[in-house]
Amino acid sequence: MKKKTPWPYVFFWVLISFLTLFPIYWLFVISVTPSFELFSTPSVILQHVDWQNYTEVIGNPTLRGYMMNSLLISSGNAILTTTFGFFACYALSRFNLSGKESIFFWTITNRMAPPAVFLLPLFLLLTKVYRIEGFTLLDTRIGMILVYCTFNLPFAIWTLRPTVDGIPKELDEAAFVDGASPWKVITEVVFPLCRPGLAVTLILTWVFAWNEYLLAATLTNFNARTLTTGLSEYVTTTGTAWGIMAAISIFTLIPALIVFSVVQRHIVAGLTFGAVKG
Amino acid sequence: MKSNTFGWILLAPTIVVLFFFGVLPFLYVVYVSFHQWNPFAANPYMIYNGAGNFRQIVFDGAFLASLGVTVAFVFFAVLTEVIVGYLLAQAFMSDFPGKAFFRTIHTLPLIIAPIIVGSIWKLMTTPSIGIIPHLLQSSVGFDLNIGQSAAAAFIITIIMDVWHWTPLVTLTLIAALVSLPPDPFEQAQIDGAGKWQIFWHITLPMIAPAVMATVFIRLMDALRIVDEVLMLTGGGPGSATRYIGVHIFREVFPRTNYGYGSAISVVVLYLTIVACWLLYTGMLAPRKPRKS
Amino acid sequence: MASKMENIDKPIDILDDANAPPIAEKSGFLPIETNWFDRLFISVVIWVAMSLLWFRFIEPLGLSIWISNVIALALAAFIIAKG
Amino acid sequence: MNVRVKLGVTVLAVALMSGTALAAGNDDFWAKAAEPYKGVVLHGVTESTPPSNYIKDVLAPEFEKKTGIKVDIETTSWDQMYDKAIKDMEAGTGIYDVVYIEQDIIYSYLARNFLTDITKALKDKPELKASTYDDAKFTSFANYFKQDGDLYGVPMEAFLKIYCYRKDLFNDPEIKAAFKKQTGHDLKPATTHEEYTEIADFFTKWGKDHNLQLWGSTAQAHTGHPASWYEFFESVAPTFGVYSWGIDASKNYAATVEHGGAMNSDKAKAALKWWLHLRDIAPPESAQSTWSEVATTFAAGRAAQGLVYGENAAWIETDTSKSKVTGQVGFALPTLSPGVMDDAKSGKGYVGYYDGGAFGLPVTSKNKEAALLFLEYIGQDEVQPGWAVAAPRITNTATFDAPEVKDMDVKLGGFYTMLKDEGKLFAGAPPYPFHAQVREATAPIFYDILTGKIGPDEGLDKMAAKAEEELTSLGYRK
Repeated sequence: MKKKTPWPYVFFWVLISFLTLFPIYWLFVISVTPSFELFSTPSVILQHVDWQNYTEVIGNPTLRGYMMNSLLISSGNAILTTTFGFFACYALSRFNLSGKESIFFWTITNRMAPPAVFLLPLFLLLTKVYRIEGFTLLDTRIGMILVYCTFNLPFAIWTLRPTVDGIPKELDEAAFVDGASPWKVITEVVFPLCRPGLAVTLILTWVFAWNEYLLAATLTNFNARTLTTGLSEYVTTTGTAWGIMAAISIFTLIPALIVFSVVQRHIVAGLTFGAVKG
Repeated sequence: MKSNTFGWILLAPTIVVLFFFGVLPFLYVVYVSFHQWNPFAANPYMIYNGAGNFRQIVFDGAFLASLGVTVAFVFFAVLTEVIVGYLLAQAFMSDFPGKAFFRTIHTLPLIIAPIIVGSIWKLMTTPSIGIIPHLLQSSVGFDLNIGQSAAAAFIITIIMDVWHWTPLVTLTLIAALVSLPPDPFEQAQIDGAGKWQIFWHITLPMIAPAVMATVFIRLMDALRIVDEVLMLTGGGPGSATRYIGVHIFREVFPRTNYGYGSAISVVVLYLTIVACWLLYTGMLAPRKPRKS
Repeated sequence: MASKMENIDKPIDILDDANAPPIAEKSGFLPIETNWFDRLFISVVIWVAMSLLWFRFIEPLGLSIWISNVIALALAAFIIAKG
Repeated sequence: MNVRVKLGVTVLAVALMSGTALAAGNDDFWAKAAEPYKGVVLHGVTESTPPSNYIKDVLAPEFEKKTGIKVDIETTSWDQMYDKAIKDMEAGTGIYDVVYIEQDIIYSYLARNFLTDITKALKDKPELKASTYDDAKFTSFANYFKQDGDLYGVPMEAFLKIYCYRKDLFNDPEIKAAFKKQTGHDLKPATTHEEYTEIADFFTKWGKDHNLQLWGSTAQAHTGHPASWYEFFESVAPTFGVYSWGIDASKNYAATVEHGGAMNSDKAKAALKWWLHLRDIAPPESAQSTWSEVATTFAAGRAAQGLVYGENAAWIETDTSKSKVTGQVGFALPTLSPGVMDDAKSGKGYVGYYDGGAFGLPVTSKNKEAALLFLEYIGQDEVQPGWAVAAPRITNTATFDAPEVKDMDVKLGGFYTMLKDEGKLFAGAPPYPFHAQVREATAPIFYDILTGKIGPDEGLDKMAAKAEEELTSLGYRK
């Protein structure tokens, strides 16, 4: 495109970044301010910093447990949905399955359900139907991983389909001709080529699972509670502990931020991948 | 060479999981929607009610009003997100120092949980003590009160949603723009086409599928928005931001109106599916012959 | 990401090879090409829409919902057969 | 929060010292009675308020040490707590052995037979009865959890929603003089609604004139959260003589004046207009305030007086990490219309909301015996004083006389004395099994009144009609 001096762009982006970052900055301000000072004339500049909320959050073993659950559930769910989604997309792309467009659309509709009303049936299914003797899926990590599939699997399929479609079919055909098994074709030919797309899917499904609140709040009690449900403990009739909530939020940002910056490069690459092929 | 059986095997995990965690709950909701059921009514058990709930829904002013504000919310939020997202994606097309850094910053809102987004915006917009009303008051003398002004609350929820989700749109559109072949643009420039003409006749048609796909995902997610709004306004002032997700939440959680709430959900899901299906077949499917 | 639909048409072109066995698709009166499942889906959509509108506007006039159901069923039969 | 932890620790020490001394002879009982249930894990759900956190952090570990029964308490938000307990009991899954019952939901639970009759259960199993537990020791608040004389919940917190005012402002000579000059009488805590309004108007104007962040009254007037509905029907309307939300259970649950109810009576309309005026002169955040924001507003020194939930009144008065007005809060009875005090004394009416909760035992529980032991444990007199200091709440009559509670009472400016002496004038929510349902049905209209979309008179008429409609469709109103 046109060669111009880059500085207007930099200026523009500094401005946009300011707008993007301001609420996050404000989250930080909340986390280091006593609540009664939040209820006074606000000031953009931080007056003084009080780390008490952070020390409390760090010193709280329950929250560490929640953090662990969040990490395991969202990672497990991201891997599961991406894998299943990848298989499904491959099947939709390479096989002539009857009604596959209908199946494709039908899988997507799973994401459209308003969550509040599905909590009751999910609760009943998890406690009464999907059980082996005394073991039920309620309040287990595996249960949450499976439940999150309802909104993440459609997303994974929606995202991965163009990527898989974008891998030239000739490549697998050639492999078949060489006598490779279908399984080998998937894992050794198609999979490596899809890697950027898979990375994007992995990361976004991870983020969706990491951020989910309503389902986790209802379907976990003690063992599988996630950080977002931990937050709700601080909204009470005797006062909302904004500071603690904000401090926890800052903590929830950290793992997400690390994961995001590491794969940032892949995201755009992954998104771009399929399109470039076309 | 390869059998369809293998294809079905690959699809099976998806179908099984979605059947047990998506379809079965849905069927249960449909079943409940034909019943009158409130565990704290004089008769706390499920009473078969035929289509009674649906008869009630079509005259239910609160529900229809909620549907109306939801549609308005989704329309403005998604429209703004797509426009802003496109402009930002376009701005990422040039090379400039620190591009990757800015891109990372721009994606940050995505990774904040909706419930936290709601909390932040609540504290930023609380009348008189939030930073936004304060700045507006001291700079232009405008009194922003999302507890009193329906319009203000509505707009703030849209701004919040735009802040939260535009990065997703930007990312997808960057991908689309990067993949555009250079030839048509060069040709057009040689022909002396203006910027606007190039956008309208070349860029837009080429990125249209990407835009539609983004709209599709945003539409689905915006229609079921709950956490943020519940935290920010609780659906108020009045019913100004009582979007359908919030409405259903209030109907089935505190009011324990399971039967009627299920019926509303079924209608909402129906409308969502139809809207998305029309969008999908209308915009995407005709571009290729359908096979099955 | 979502936007991947941008190239959904292109890759499909790749699919358009000899491998795809030609499935007999009759073209009905619907503006898009459909299989029986699509037509069933369309019928259900129409049936629900009709019922809801009927509840709102026609039932208060005294006409039973069964009339709507019969019409919808007839329509469905027609769509599935001829769509 | 931090103070809670600190308090928790000191209190733990106190509780261990006094508690162990008092209950030393009793340890044998707990160990013996719990013998068959050793290793059982009890699950409880509650809201994460200071009293609940004290159970979680102090009482449950103590209990485990003595009995070998582990108690896991899940703390969550108000909405979630109800939803989870109800889903569990409704579906009969038996996840929870102990559920928090707020005073206003107990009737719904009783109507569904969700709860175990604790009195009867202990009678049937005398080997589980602790000599230190006696349900006669509870304050009159326990009556809300009784049906036919049997107890269904062990009270664990109880508060009054009271009139708080700023002693520093009310005693400021300059302000006093200005008030006298403007109104012609002395500035003192109000006893009538007119006085209250006068003071509120004065302070809002004073704040404006002196460019202070100060207003004359609080208002819990959120336009999208039931907190505003509660403030009006539980704390404002009764002081005007409209009791039990204006719904008359004896007249086929009538709400409209036409059918014999009082929800849209002239008194209710007067109350609403009085309150709306206060809302208008309250700090602007009131339109977004639930109970917790009202407390924070008051703690931030932004209001000269207001109705504040008792559970917050205590930390506002004592906790310097959360409040700017510690030591400056005066407590008084809510302002009343003529005749209301007589009604309250005769038991016909009440002057405000007696809020609180208890721990109940769901019938679906799979560990009823162990849960009973735990409920007895938290109901004993011995554990109360430490608990009352850590999380100001009193449920046993003996607690008032404990030395540490008396000290605390002085620090709280006589809050406990008030609870003890005036508690009987307050009342909990009316005994309706349709609590949340009627609230949710009418709340949207109430929010419309608050935003001015509909007038107060017309709005109350609509609400009363809507309440009757909801009661009819629920099947209570025939």
